[in-house]
Amino acid sequence: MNRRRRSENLGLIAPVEARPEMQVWEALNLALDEALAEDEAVFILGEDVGLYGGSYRVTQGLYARYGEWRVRDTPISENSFTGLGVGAALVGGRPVVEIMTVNFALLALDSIINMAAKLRYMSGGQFTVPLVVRMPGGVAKQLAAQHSQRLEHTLANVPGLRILAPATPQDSYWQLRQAIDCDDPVVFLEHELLYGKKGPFDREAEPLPMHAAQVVRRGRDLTLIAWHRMVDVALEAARRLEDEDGVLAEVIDLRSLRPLDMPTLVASVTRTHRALVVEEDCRFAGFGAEIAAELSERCFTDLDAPIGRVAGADVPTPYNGRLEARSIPDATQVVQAVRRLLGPRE
Amino acid sequence: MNRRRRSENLGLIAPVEARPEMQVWEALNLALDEALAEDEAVFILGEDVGLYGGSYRVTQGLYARYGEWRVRDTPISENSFTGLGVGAALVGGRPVVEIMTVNFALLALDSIINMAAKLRYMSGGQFTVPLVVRMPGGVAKQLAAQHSQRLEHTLANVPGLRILAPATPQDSYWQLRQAIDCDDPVVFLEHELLYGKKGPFDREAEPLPMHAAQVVRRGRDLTLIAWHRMVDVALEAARRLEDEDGVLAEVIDLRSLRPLDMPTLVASVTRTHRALVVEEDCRFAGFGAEIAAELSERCFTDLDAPIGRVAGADVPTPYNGRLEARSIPDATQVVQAVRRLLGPRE
Amino acid sequence: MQKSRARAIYHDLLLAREFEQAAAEAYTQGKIAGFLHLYPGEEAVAVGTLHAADTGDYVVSTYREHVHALVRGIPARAVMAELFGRATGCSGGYGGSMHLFDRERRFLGGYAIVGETFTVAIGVGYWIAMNGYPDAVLCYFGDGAANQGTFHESLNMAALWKLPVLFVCENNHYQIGTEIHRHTAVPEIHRHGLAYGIPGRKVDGMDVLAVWEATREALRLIRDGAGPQLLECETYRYRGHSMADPGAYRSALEVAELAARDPVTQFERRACGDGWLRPEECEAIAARVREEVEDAVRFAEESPEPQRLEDFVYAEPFRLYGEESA
Amino acid sequence: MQKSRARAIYHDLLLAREFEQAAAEAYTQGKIAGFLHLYPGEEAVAVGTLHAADTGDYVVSTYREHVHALVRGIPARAVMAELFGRATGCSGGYGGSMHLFDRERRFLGGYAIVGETFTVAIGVGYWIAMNGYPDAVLCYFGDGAANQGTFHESLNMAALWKLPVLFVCENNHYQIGTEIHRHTAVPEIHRHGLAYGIPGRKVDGMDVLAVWEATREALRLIRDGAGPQLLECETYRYRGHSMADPGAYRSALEVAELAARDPVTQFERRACGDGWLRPEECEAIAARVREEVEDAVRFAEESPEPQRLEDFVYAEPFRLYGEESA
Ligand SMILES: Cc1ncc(C[n+]2csc(CCOP(=O)(O)OP(=O)(O)O)c2C)c(N)n1
Ligand SMILES: Cc1ncc(C[n+]2csc(CCOP(=O)(O)OP(=O)(O)O)c2C)c(N)n1
Ligand SMILES: [Mg+2]
Ligand SMILES: [Mg+2]
Repeated sequence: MNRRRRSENLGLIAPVEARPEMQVWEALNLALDEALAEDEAVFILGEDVGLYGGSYRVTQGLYARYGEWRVRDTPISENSFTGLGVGAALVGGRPVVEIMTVNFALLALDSIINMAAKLRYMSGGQFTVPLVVRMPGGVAKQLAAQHSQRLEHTLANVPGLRILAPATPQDSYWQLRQAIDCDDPVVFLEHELLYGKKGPFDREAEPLPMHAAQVVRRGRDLTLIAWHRMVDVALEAARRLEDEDGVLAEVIDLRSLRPLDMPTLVASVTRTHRALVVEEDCRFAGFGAEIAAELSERCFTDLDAPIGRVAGADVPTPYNGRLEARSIPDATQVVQAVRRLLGPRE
Repeated sequence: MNRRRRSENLGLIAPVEARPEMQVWEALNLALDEALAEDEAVFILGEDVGLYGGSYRVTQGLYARYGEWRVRDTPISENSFTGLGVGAALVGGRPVVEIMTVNFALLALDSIINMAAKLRYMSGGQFTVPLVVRMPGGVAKQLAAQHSQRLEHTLANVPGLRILAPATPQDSYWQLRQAIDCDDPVVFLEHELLYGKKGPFDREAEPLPMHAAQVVRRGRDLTLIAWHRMVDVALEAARRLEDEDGVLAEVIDLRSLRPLDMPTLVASVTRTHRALVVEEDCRFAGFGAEIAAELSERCFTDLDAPIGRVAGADVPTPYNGRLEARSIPDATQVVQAVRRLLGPRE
Repeated sequence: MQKSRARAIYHDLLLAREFEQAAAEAYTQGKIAGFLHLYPGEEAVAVGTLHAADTGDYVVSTYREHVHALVRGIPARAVMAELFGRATGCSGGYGGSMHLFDRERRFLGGYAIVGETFTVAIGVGYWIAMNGYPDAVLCYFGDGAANQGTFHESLNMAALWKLPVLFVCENNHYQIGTEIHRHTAVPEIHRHGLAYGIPGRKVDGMDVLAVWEATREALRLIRDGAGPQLLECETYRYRGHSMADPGAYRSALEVAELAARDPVTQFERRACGDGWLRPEECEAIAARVREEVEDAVRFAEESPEPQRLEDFVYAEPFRLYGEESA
Repeated sequence: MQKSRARAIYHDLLLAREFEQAAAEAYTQGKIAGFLHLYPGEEAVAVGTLHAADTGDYVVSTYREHVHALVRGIPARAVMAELFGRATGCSGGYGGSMHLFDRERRFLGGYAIVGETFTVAIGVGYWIAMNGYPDAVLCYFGDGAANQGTFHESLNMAALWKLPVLFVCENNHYQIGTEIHRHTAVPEIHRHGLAYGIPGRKVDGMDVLAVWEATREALRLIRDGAGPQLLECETYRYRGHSMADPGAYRSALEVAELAARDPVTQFERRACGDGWLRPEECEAIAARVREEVEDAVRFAEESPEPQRLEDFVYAEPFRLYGEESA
C-alpha cells in the first residue's frame, strides 16, 4: 500500500546485529529493530529519529528498513507528538516516542502525566496505553543548565507510570523489549554518557524481570544503592574501598525506579546494616529521598547508621567543566561518604 | 498615558479591606491590592484574573482599580504567559502570574524550571527573576484525576526556586507580600479548599520570616509535620489523640517547602523522639520523603520509632466522592498511624 | 432529509437539552459534584456533526462532552450514572463529568486540560493513516482552546502527514469569562487553518442542518484523502461556563438575542414546516425523551458506587514496592 | 550607505566568520566542550538586523547566538572566554556557548530550549508597552522553532496587545537533519503571521543590505505603534547543526550552491563596487579582525575559571535546610 511504502534506501547504514559484546546504543537499536520487525503495531516517532538516525544513533538504519510511517521524523512539538503517541496507543498502536533529551520532556509532561498515566484509571479500565517514552538525559559533558536536567523525582511520583533506568547493554536490550511489550505507559530513561558503554551481551539469556533490582557486587559492610551512570561510580568506589580500606561494599543497581524493588534493598541492608544512596540528581527532594525514607522505616531496627545520601549539588548545572564535575557525585565523594558513615574503625 | 488608562469601572465589586477576621482568598486579594498600589512594577496576569475577577476571586476588583495593563487577562497559553512573566522580570517587572490551577502548570514547567529557576545562574548572576507564580491546587471536591494533581515534589527539587504553601489567612497575606518583594522566583502554592478558611488577621503584626516553619500546637509525644490543608487535618488528629488517648502531639506547619526549615523540625523531634509526616500528595517519591529522609538522618540517635508517612494513595484521583476521600489522608488515618507509631502503651 | 434522520436529530436535540437540565438540577441538589460544564445553546454542533459521522469514526471531546457522548449512542443511563460517580457509569465512576469514555463506541473521552484533544486526535489519525483504515476522527475544541500551543503543533502535523482528522471548533465566543476578541488576535478560528494549509470553513452552529451538511462534506473530503479539515461552528452557551459560573460578564440582552436563534426550536420549526415531522410526532419524541432522562436519573441514583481505589491504575501486575519479586 | 556603516558591517561580517572558525578549532582541540552551534553562512541575518536596531532595543536569541552577541557589541574576548568556560566570559563561565548574556547591552540570552525565545521576548515587549518606552525587542528563532507551541501562543499575545516585538526567523531550511518541507506544512514561515494578523515579510537572508533595510522598516513600524512584525530571512548554514553533526543528510552540491551566494563575499563585492570601501580598507579590516579573534582566544585561554559552585543560584540569602533561622 502506498502509505506504507519503504523510503528511499539511505545507503549502507543498517541497524546493528547482536554480538557478544555490545554498546548500550547498539543494544537499544537492536531491541527497536526486533520490536518493529515482530509487531506491526510498533512505530517510532521523534525528532530526527528517521533520516538522521537519532541524535545518539539509537534509531540508526530503522527508517530505511521500515519506512516513514513506522519511523517518523517529527517537528519540534514535544507535547503534541507525545500526545500523538498517547492517542495512537489508545486505539491499538504501540508507539515508542523519543524525546530527544529529558530536558525537552518538561514540555511534554502534560501528555505523560495528565494523559498517559491517567487515562486507564479515568476511563474505568476501558483503555490501556501501551506507550514507551524514551528519553536520554543526565549530566553529560558541559551541556549547561538547560541540557542537564534530571527528572526521575518528577516522573517516579506519578501513579500509572513505570520508570526504567538500565545501566548496561544487556539491561538496555531486555528492558526496552519488555517496555514495548508492556501494556502500561513506560518512561524509559537513558543516560547520555552510557550510550558508548560496552558490555557482554547475550540475546538468548533468560531476562531478569523488568522491575527487578540487581545486586551487581556482593559485600557485607554496607550497601550502595544506585542507578544509571551512578552504578559505575558506586562500583568504582566499592573497588577503592576494598583496596584502600578493606571495606566490602555491596552494590545494587536499581534498574527500575517505579516500581521500586524494596525486597532486594531490604534483604541487603538487613545484612549490611548500613546504606548509602548514590544519586546524580540534586539531593533535595530527589528520588533518593524516597529510597532513604522507605529504607529508614523498614530497616529501623537493623540500621547501625542513618541511611546516607550522596547526590548532586542543589544548583543548576554550571557550564564550566570543573564546576560541573563538582556538581555531581564521583567515586571520591562516595568513598568519603562511606568513610563518614562507617565512622572510625578499629 | 493612553495605554495605562483604567478600564471601565466594573461596578461595585472592589478589592477587600483588612478586617480582624478574614478568609484566605480575601487576605490574598488584599496582599495583591497593596502590592499593586505600592509598586508600579507589579502586574498580574493569568486566565480570567481581570474582568472575571479570578476563578477563586483572589483578584477581585483589581482590574477595575488598576486597568488592563496591570491586571491582564490572557489566552489559554500557560507556557507562554508564564514565560512572559520571566521575560518581564528580567528587565524590571515584578509579575505575578496566576496559573488557574496547578494542573495546568504541567504545561508551564519549562518556563518555570528551565528559565525562571536557571536564568540567574546561567547568566553568571547578571539577571534576577523577581517572578511570583501563584497556583491553586490540591485535591478539592471531586474534580477527578486531571484536576487534582499535586506538584510539590516536582517543584521542590528545583534549585533556584522558592516554594511557599501558606495555610492561614495571616500567612497567605504575609507570605504573598514577601514573595512579591523577593528578588527570586517564588512558586506560591494555594490550596483550593483553603480559600474559604477564616482566621484572625492583623495587618500590623510583625511578619514571620517567609521561610520559617511554625509550631502551631505544642506537644511532647510526637511531632506531626504538615503543610497546606493537611495542617488542619493534623490539628484535628492531635485534638482527637489528646481526647481519646491522652497523647500530646506537637504540630508543625511547614509554610515553606524550599527552603525547608529543618532546625524547627529537628528541635521538635529531638524532644518528641517520634514524627509523622502528613502529606496530601501521593506517598511514593512525594515531598514527604525528603522530610522523612532528612529527619531520619539528622535525628538518628534521637528516634524511638521510624519517621512515619501518612500520604495520599498512589493512584490517580478518582471522581467518586467516597473513593476520593479515601485517596488522601484524613484525621482518622492520622490518628491510626500515630497509634501504630507509638505502639502499645501501658 | 429522511424522516427517520429528522426524527433522530430531533430526539437528540431534545435529549441534549433535557439531559443537561436534569444534570443541572442534580448538581444543585448535591448529587453531582466536581465541575459541571453544560451544553444548552450548542446542541446543533454535537448533533449535526455526529449525525454525519460513521460508526467507525472516533470521537475526541472536551470536558463539555455529555451531549457528544449521548449523540454518539452512549445510553443516557451510563452518562448520568457517571456524573453521579456510580459504578454503572460509562467510566465506572472513576472519570466523572469531564471524563466520559466508551471504548466500544469509539468515544475516546472527555479531556479536561484544554488543548489535549488535538494531540489525542492526531494520534488516532496517525494510526488510521498508517494502517490505511477508512475511518476518521472528530476532534472537538473551544474557541479558547485554539490559543493553546498544541493546536498549532497538532494541526501542523495533521497537515504534514495528511491525517484524517476533522477539527470541530465549538466557537461559543467565550473562554470562561473572556470574550473571544480579548483572547485571540484573529477571532475567525477557521482562518487559522491557513497557517497549515488546512481548509477552514465556518458554519452557523445554531443550525443543525447546516452543521450536518458541512460535516458530511468535510468527512467526504477526508475520506477522499484530502487531509485534515477544520470546521468552525459559531454557537453560544446559554449558561455560565460551568455550574460555578453565574456568567455575570455578559448581558442578559446578549443571551436573549442568541436564544432567539435557539437550535432546538429552529429545527423544530423547519422540520414541521418542511413536513419531515408532524406535531404529534414531536410530542411523542418529547415524551420519550423526558422518560429517558427521568429513567437515567433514577438509574444513576439507584446504582452502586465503585469500591476499589486501586483498580485500573495499571493494566499489568504492579506492586509499587515490588513485594512480589522478593 | 554611509562609509562608516559599511565599514562596521564589513567588520562584523568578517568577525562573525573568523570567530566561528576559531571556535570550531578550539572545540576540535578540546578547549571548548558542550554543544557548539556555529553560524557561517547566516551572518547577514545577525549583522543586518542588529545594525538596524537601536542600543535601547533588547535582543533575545537562541543557542546559535555567538554572532548576535558579537554584533551587539559584546567583546570577542568575553564571548570566547564564555565558550571556554572562564570567569571572564560574558556569563562568568556558568552559561557556555548556548547561554550568552550581557545585561548592559540588553542582550538577554542565549536560550537552548527551542521556542523559549518567543515567550521571553513578549515578556520584555509587555514591559515596554506597559511603560510606554520607545524600545523594541528583536526575537530570533529558527525555521524548526516555528513549530513549537510557544510560537503560536506568543505571537497571538504579541498581536493581541500590540507588543513591540520583531520576530526574526533565521530560516536555514533545516531543523537539525530534518529539511523544512518535512517539518512544517507551510514552509513559508512569514505566512504564519497571518494567523495572528501579524504582517510577515520575506527577505533574502544572504544579503546583508536587504536584511538591514527590511529590519529598519519593520522597527519603524513597531515604533509607530503598528504592533509586532515578522521577518523571515532565508539563509543557510554551511556546517552541520552543531559540531557533533557531520551534516550527512544534505548534498555537497546543495552546500556549494548556497555558498555561491555567500553573504560575506556578496557584501564585499557590493561595497567595493559601489565605492563604499576601498580594497585596502577591506584588507585593513580583515587584519584587525584576525587580530581581534586571536586576541580573544589568547584572552580566553589565559583567563581564570569560576570557582564557586553555589554562586548565583539565588539573589537573596538562601539556606536550603534553613540553618540560619534556627
Ligand atoms: C490548560 C488549561 N488551562 C486552563 C483550564 C481551565 N479552563 C477550563 S475550560 C476553560 C475555557 C475554555 O474555553 P473554550 O476552549 O472556548 O471552551 P468552552 O468552555 O467555551 O467550551 C478554561 C480556561 C484548563 N482546563 N486547561
Ligand atoms: C524543545 C527542544 N526540542 C529539541 C531540541 C533539540 N534541538 C536543538 S536545536 C534543534 C533544531 C532547531 O532548528 P531551528 O529552529 O531551525 O534552528 P537552527 O538550529 O536551524 O538554527 C533541535 C531539535 C531543543 N533544544 N529544544
Ligand atoms: Mg468557548
Ligand atoms: Mg533551522
